[in-house]
Amino acid sequence: MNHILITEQRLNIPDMYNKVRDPSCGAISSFVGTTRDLFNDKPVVKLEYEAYIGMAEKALGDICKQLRSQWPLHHILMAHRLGSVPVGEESVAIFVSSVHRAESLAAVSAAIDALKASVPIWKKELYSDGSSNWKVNAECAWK
Amino acid sequence: MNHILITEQRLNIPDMYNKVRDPSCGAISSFVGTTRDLFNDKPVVKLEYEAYIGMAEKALGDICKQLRSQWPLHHILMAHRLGSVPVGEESVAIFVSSVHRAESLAAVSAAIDALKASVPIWKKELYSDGSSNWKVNAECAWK
Amino acid sequence: MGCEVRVVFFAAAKELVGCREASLSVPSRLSFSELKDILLEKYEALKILESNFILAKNQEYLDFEGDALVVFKSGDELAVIPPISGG
Amino acid sequence: MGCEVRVVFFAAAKELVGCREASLSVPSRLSFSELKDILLEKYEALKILESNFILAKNQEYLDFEGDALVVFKSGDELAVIPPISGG
Repeated sequence: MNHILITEQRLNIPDMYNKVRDPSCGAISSFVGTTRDLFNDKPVVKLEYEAYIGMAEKALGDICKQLRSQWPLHHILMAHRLGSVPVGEESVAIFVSSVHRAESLAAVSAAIDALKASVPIWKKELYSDGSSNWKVNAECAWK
Repeated sequence: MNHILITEQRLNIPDMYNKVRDPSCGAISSFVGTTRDLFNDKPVVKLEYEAYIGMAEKALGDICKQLRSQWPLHHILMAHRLGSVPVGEESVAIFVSSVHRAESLAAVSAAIDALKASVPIWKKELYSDGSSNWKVNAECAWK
Repeated sequence: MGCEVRVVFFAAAKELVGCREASLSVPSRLSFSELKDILLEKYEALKILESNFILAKNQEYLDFEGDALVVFKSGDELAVIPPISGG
Repeated sequence: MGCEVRVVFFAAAKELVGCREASLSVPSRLSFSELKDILLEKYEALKILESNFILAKNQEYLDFEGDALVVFKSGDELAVIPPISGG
């Protein structure tokens, strides 16, 4: 099963782990991204995420399809938080279960790379000096 | 910090995630191994893990040292459960936090490979037909 | 022949233009560069993005590397997509 | 000169020998192959493992690929280590 979640709620990491577990699987791999307190030594006071929600959900689904065409995977969960995310809290979470470890480890890494390159979500950092900055992923092909 | 844990208690996955989180880190990657219900189509009723505990703890510490010599990592947690592990429960867990994702993703994969190749822990599978089998890792250099 | 499409703006584009969505009249067939020109003419503030935005029609990215033909029908949704930063 | 070491058995080795630990007299200097021979002579059941075990002294693996010299002192711990299956 693919679980796609875009939400303003705090991401419930233990719940996501439980969603991908299965007795047929020996491996659960994950990547979780949290908001950092510094950007190039500038203290970050707040982060805000915005999304083109319908297209983002579609793009995440396309990533799941792409992953399954490359590896035998059981459950895939991809979640992104929107709105204001306090420093230290989770902004993105990817969980993948599989029979053996190689495929879920590879799929998690490919999934976060693909998300950063193609899913229409934007992050704005607000700094302690009052300035702010719409971030741009290195993976983005148009920048 | 390195967290090394060898225990007969059920592995507390959410707790392990919380141990490696840090506001200075943007990335937490993990691998969790769970016991499967089948081995080559033979139903598994029970799994038992045994360890040379003192040497296993030392070997896990050596793996952490090796990982830190290769990548800039913040916290590393490596945990293995011993004794009887019911099907579907966690036997091994590795959590790594880092500033950016590349290093924690790489370290998790390297960590589980190294564990399977060098840490003196043994798994015995007990099947529904009464037979049992001491497993051997493909990664083990003497087999 | 032209048609009415809904145009939606995100992130820096939304801040510059001052709204999330608006109505836009477009020819039913035009090239990608012609479409960008129409947007930049109607929404001059987008020029600050210095062409660093791409477009999606009905939630599919439009090819931005060639100068492909774009075909619209009334009611289509066109999105202005600045460089992304999810994950 | 010989010395008394503690030998510990794990997994299949423990099941074959029938105990976790025992005392063993070994020369203070001998080769890895000589050490294996002493173990196989005292604990014949280990022969079922068909040499598929390695050894650790004081929790450090002994080199099993060459036929290196092994040096013991009294009180050392020698572990019989069948092929591993952690993780």
